[in-house]
Amino acid sequence: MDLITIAFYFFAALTLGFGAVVVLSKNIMHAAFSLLFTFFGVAGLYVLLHADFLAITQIMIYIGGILVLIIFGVMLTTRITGVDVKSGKVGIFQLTGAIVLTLSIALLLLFVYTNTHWYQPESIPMESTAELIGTTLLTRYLLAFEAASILLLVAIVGAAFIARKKH
Amino acid sequence: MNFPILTFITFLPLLGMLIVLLIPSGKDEIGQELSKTIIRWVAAATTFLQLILAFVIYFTYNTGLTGVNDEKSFQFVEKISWINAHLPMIGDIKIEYFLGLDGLSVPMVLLTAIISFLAIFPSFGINKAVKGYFAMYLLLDLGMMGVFTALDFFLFYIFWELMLLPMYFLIGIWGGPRKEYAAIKFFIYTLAGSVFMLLVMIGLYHSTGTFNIVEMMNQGNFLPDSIFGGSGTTVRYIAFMALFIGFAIKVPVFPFHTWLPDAHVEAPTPISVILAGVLLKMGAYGMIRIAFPIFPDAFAYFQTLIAWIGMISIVYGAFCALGQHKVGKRDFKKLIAYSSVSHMGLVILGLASMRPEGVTGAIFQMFNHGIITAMLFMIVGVLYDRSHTRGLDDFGGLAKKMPIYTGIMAVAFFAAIGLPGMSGFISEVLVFLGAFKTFPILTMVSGLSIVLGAGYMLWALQKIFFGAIPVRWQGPWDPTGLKYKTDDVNGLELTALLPLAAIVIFLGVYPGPVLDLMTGSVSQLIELMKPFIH
Amino acid sequence: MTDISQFTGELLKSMGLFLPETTLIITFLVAIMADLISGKKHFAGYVVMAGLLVTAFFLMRQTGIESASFAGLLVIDPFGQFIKFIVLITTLLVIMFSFISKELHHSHAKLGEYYILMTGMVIGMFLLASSANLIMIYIAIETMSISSYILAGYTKEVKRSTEASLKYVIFGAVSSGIMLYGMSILFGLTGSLSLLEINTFLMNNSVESITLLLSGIMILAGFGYKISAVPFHFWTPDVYEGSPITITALLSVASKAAGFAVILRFFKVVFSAGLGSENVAWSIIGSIDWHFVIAVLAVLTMTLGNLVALWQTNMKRMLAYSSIAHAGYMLMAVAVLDNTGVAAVLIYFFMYMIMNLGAFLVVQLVADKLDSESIDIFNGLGYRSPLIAAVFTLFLISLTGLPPTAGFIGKLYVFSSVVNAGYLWLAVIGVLNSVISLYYYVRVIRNMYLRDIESTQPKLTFSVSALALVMLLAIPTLILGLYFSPVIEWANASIAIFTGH
Amino acid sequence: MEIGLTHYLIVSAILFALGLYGIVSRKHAVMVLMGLELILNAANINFIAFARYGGMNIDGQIAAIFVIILAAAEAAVALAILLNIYQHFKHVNVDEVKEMKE
Amino acid sequence: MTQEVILFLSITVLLVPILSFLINIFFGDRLGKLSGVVGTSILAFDFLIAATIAFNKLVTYADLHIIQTKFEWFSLGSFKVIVGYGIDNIAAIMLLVVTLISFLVHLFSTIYMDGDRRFPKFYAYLGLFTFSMLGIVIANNFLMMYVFWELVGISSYLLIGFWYEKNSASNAGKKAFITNRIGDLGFFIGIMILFMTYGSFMFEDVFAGIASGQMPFNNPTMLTLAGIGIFMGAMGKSAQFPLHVWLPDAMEGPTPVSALIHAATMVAAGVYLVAKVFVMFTADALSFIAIIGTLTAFISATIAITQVDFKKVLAYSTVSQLGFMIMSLGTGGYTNGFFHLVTHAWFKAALFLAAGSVIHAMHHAMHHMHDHHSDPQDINNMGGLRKTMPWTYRTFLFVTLALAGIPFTSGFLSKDGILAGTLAWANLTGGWHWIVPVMAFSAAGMTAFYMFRLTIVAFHGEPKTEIARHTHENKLPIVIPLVVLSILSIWFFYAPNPIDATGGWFHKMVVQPQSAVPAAYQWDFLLPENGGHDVIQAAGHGETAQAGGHGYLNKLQEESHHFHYIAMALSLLIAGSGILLAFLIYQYKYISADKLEARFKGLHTFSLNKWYFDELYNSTVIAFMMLVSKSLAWFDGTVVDGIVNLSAQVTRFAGYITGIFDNVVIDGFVNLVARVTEYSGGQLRKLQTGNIQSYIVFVLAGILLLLFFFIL
Repeated sequence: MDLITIAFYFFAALTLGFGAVVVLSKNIMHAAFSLLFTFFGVAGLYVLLHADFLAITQIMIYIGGILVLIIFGVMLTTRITGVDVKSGKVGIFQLTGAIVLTLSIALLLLFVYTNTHWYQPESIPMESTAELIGTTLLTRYLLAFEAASILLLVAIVGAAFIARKKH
Repeated sequence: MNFPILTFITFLPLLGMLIVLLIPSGKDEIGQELSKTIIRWVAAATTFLQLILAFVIYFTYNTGLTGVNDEKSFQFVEKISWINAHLPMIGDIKIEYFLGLDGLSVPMVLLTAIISFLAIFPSFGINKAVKGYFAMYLLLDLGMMGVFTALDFFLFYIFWELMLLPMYFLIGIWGGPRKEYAAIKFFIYTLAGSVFMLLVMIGLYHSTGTFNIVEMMNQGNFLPDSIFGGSGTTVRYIAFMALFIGFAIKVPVFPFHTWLPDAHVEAPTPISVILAGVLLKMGAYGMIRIAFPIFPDAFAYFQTLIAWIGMISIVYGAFCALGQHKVGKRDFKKLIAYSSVSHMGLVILGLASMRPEGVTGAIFQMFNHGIITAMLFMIVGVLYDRSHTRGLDDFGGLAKKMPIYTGIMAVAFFAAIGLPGMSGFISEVLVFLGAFKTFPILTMVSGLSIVLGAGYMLWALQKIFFGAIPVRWQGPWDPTGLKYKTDDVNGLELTALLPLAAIVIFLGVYPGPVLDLMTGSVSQLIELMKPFIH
Repeated sequence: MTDISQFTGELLKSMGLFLPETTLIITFLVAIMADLISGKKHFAGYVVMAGLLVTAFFLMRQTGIESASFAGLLVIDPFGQFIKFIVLITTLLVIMFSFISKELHHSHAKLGEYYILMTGMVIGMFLLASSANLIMIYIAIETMSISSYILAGYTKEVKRSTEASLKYVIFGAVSSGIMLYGMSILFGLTGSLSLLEINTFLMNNSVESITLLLSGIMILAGFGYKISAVPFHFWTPDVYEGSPITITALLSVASKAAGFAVILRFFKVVFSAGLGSENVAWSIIGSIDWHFVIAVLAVLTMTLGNLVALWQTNMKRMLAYSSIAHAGYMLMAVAVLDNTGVAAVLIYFFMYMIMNLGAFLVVQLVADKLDSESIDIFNGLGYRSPLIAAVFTLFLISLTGLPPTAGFIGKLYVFSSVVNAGYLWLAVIGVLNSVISLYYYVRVIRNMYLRDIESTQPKLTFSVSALALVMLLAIPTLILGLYFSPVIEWANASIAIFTGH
Repeated sequence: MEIGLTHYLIVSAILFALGLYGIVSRKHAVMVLMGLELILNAANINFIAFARYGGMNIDGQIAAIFVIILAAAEAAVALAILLNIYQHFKHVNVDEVKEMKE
Repeated sequence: MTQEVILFLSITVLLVPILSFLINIFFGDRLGKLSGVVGTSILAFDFLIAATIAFNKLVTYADLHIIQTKFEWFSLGSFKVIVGYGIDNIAAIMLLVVTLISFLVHLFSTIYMDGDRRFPKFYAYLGLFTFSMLGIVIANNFLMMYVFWELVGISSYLLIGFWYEKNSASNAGKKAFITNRIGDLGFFIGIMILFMTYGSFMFEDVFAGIASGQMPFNNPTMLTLAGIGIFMGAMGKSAQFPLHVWLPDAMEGPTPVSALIHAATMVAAGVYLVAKVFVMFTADALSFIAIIGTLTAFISATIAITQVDFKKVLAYSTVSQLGFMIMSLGTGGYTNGFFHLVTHAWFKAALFLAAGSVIHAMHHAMHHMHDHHSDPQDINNMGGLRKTMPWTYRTFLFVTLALAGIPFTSGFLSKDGILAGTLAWANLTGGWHWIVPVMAFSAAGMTAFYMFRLTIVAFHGEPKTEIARHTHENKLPIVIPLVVLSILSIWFFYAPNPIDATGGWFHKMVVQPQSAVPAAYQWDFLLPENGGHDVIQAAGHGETAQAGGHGYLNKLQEESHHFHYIAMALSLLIAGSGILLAFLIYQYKYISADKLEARFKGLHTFSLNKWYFDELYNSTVIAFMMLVSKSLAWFDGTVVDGIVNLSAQVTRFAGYITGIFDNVVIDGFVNLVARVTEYSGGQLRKLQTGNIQSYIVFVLAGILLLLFFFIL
């Protein structure tokens, strides 16, 4: 098997494995850290899909930003002193419902994915996409770009307001 | 007729209502008393003006013109385009403010004016939230008058629903012990019926492009592939049934009548008078104005069913009235309510026969029943004001104590039995003669109601007026501390009762004045229906 | 690479069309500055109001324009303009409500962030109303949602409010997550993000209907969450009850309007093979009968909304379910998927906006005065403050859809479009639902008038501005019930949804 | 055999299912957020996979970028609200936060 | 006097009594005693007008069948309701009868009703009654006949229930009115059938229509049914067999009322109606009428034998005599039937007035004796009144003879004619029809027996009680009517020959009209004798009718002439034995009444309790009506409304299990749908658990369901 398939299976295993850990582990801290490796796995997949710029942004923002935020969230909302760092499971009824539902959705998606022929015209992969992304971002998707900036501003103002202690 | 008399007669109560609302309720005791009397007299004046207009209409109405399905021969027509937007995308909308009268609606307008004016007098007895009462009273009057004068289905529907809310308040606030139940029951029943009417209205609008009832009547205006186009299709039958049920709930007919006894028992006297006097007629009027002429093929298809429903209502109502003295607390109003079900069943039978005498008899019966039942309820009101009970067992031997009252009561009771010399007799005879040709057996069975009617009316008469006076009312002071004023009918009540008695007797002897009004339109209606009836 | 000069020319044209949104962004920024410098509680509010009025002015000048902008990301058309006007009017009114809301005064010294976030939300709604690109829709929904998550939890010290915002954030995030996944599948199927291109792709080559259905339903989940259609409505009662009443009003009208706008645009542009916008009926491509899907949603929404509303004792929760029911009525008109349906939705929305805001305002005023939101506080209101009671009766009657009121005209048009399209069974269910709805609306009227008649409790008096605001909403409810042709003509003019051909 | 589009789709489907399960089955609010991030990542994989195999158009990647941005904003706001809940309820167990119900 | 004047007079004769009604109603209190005088004088004036009309009709216009006019009451556009009034021979005679008896009763009541608190009201109601009775007499169409039919019913209701303090009086009034109403229902159905086929109410149009062979629903049995329907009206009013129960109870009313209404006029209206529309009855209808008449005559005669109440005996005798008249009409004896009506009117009125004077005397005696509890009407308290009330006794005796059918009295002429007629009829029809004459003769015998039983017990022998001893003759206004009426019962007024009435003016005037029914459906013996000179007086076209001479109209008359003497002998024999039996038992007490009673114990109690008719009706028809109405009222009260309450209980039970209700204030919600919606709303709200994760589970489930729903 050539290098690419090995890399694919490695990164896929990485993401799915640690994704399962995130979801199933009792301890919230273990979940948070395993999330790190999941994001790495995903970044790897991006590289295989010739989305190199994406992989970097994934690492920078997801791991650098969101993961840190989540870890902060975990630490702030669980009493360090208290032993109970673990996060208990939800009631049985809900659990079984959840399992059944997620399995059926997964199967459905697999079934759908496997036998729809997707829009796959022939095209040769390009080396670096960064330059292309940059230009399209500022030309065709300019408005989306600006809207995203407004969204971020709103998020900052809102988050700051909510998190601020009463003055 | 350049002076828009119909707009005046319909929207006069609105003006009255605004005046009533603007009258400040007094601060102190005398102030409040003063404002109450002013409100009462404003309401009386408005309805009196309305009565004068009604008489002007009556005298200037030309009985020659027919008017049921050709617009030119309607009278007092006022037609202004109200909403007329040409909308390229969704198809233009044409709603007209279209009022007009013909033989079918003139007697009803007259009846409404008379009843709403005379019902003001028993309303003087109300002194709880008087301003609210008379505001709602006049709003109800607006709704009723509008229904009878509107010829545009959209306008008809607005007036039809408009009278629901005031009626809910009038029963709900000033009613008897179970008033809330009766009020909400009335509201839900009528709304459920009228909501299907809305769908049919929309369907008709889409198939003819207009809300004008008169234009809907001739098949020519139906667009070729429209929902209600053609004749005899199941969709038309469903539409007719929806309309019929919507109106039947108001009449009320057998299966949908359970709201009437509750509404009557709980409503204050003047409201029972209006409810029985006018509101029940709106159902029957709706049928002859909208349901039958627009779907004549469906009418022909369901004709026997309608006759059966009429017959069942007549006999069922009579038996229930008769049974009143065995079941329940023998409430006098409940007895009259069931007799109304029976009398209105007669109207349905008359309409189902679709013969000249039958339909004229039915409309005349609507007019007479309005007058007679209004009188009956006022009589109950007079008793109720004095003794605060309506149970039949609480009275007896009143003939000795209240002779004039007994005289008037006799006229009302005998008219209700359909005694010759009173108007009830003529409409009953006409309906039976008309219905006999098309439904001989049904009419014979319905004839039973003449005997049963005599049964329960005379029983009630005897319970209250003859026999010995119960101990309770013997002395001037009855032991329960309730001063039972047995003084005879006072001036106010007389001014309400005497005109009604006079109308009943006059029309009994010579029914010409009211009958001539409707004959032209009835023959036109029958001409319209004849090709469909085999 | 697109040629830079040709791009700049096109950019300038787009910027010209983007004027209303630009003014909004400027107000957003100015409001932040204003809040920093000024000490007064409502200063930011006035700034935002001014900004909104200017936006309205620019929006007015855009009537009749139908064109894409920003390389197909946004579409400026009369339909979008109508929705934007509704959003503007609602926000202006809600800001006025907030000026007189006691609930907000208790919570904070300055309401700066409140108004800023509201502007953010309006920007989001404006973008959503006219976006024609999957990602643009996602961004617009996210902007709107994030600002409304925070606004829902604005009165931080109230436990209910924070709980509301938590539920709202989780439910919202999950729904938009699912929507995004659906979008990704649709992107996979058609290879493009812009609705117009997806449409052309679907027209030319056939696609597995199951996958299209799966992606369509997942996207519909996202939109359904926004207009709180059943089964995506679960957040509505808790959030409406928890968040401050002014925000509930905003959510129940403005965000719903944007939601309906995106649904209609999505189905019209993506699925209909209609050439232009002149022929009335849209012929739906692909084998999926979307009429029936939306009709089922409509029936579920109407029926559940009305049935559960029967049981409510809290006024805000009852109005929450009533707004779900009204969403159901409008979905009926959407299910018809043709021009009359769109017109019916627009007309119904305009009437719904007036009567719903009116109802919320009265509840706000009474709740502020009597410090409780239960239905029983309305006992004897008819005699304690006749004007407010009369006006509230008018709003309730209009919500039921009885004739002389605006609500009736809305319902008339919805039923008319449904009957005209031949869905009699749907019309019958709708009609029965409005009879059920009568019961819980009249129950409030009953409390006001039939209970505690000529009550001895003290008379309630309200400030002049409050009364003026109430009358501002009451008069159109009655007038539009009788003379409603201006609204219809405006709605008819704004049927045109730009389909790029 | 050669890695094709479906492989990536399968990975994204599984990740999506895991994310959903994470949200629904865990009590701790942060756990829900993690589940949410997984779902968004799944969507991103989809976008980029389709971009690569669907004629190498760049739109997919741009969409992914925007998704990442928005995920960040959302996480920030969600955590802020979580803190607020923590101050009130002294815990963040989602299934115990139900003051308001029928 | 021209026809127009007669018509004008007949309208005035109708309206004059209404004048008395109005005066006494409105100004009664002020008039007080005077209202009696006013009433009587108005009636006197009315009698004079009636006399002139009758005289002119019977003399100058004897040959003209009917003087009549018609006018439009109201029009229904395409169709006009035509009514009118007319005088023919029998109307003229009836005018005389009604106005004279009414006048005499008015005179009688000035004394009898003296002192009653509502004296003016009594005269008002009498005026109303006379007005409605005259309306029936001069009506020449079915509608007007029906209108006055009901007005007579209501005035009899008012008069019977005059002393409404007594519950029994108002019950009797109600019973009378409802029984009449049942009859009127049949009458109205008959009218409807005729109106539907012939399109007019006027007698002449209907009869012309029948003559032209047009049948209702074009089958002849329907014409018979119409005939029977019309006859039902007569049965109601004239208290024929099934509907006779109200007449004995009507004795609750004051005696002058009984005299006027329940002896002479109102009850005769039924017979008059049958006479008036005689031409439309088919053969079957006639035989139905005959049977009903015979049954009534026989049954009420048996009941009259055992009655103890003075007025009850007379009441049952009236029912029996009415049975005779109906039987006579049924058996084709048109003239004899009507003749008996007229003669019966005089002597029955006299009998009742005599009863009134006896009761009045007993009242005074009781007042005198301060004994207020014994019954003034019970004949066992009387006896020996012959000496104390000579004039009443003499008139009473003479009219009893007339009633019993003793020669030299008008009763003999008319009853004999009827009996001969029945014999002839039975002979012509044969077979089981012989029952009719047998019953007729035995009824005649019983009449003689119970009348003389009454006279002996009441007048002869020694006064049985103190009260009887203290009775004394009444003042003139009571005695004069008695004398006048008894004079009118002498045979001389009707026919010169005391034995055979056919020669008298009465038979010449009242000639049997030719039936309009097509020959196929008529009795053949009623068909005109084509041999004899054509004496047919075609109905309704007003041709001249030749004075009878001795030509017979039809075979029946010829036959009854043969049977005349046999019938006379037989009736004399039976009447004589009846009287003899009465004397034996009561006067000379050879056969003790009690032993007889004991032997025929069963029969006696059976007859005493009026053949248990009242109990029979109460237990069947009325009980059935009450049961139906009670169950329907219960059904309506509980079931139709109850669907709501019933289901409310069920759902409330289910509701409580699933959790505390919202305080649903209007609990009994109006209909099943409402309860179902409320119930299902309750279930749906449980979805709203408040837990965000369950929400998301539901969303996912929703999505999956939608998907599967549309995929499959």
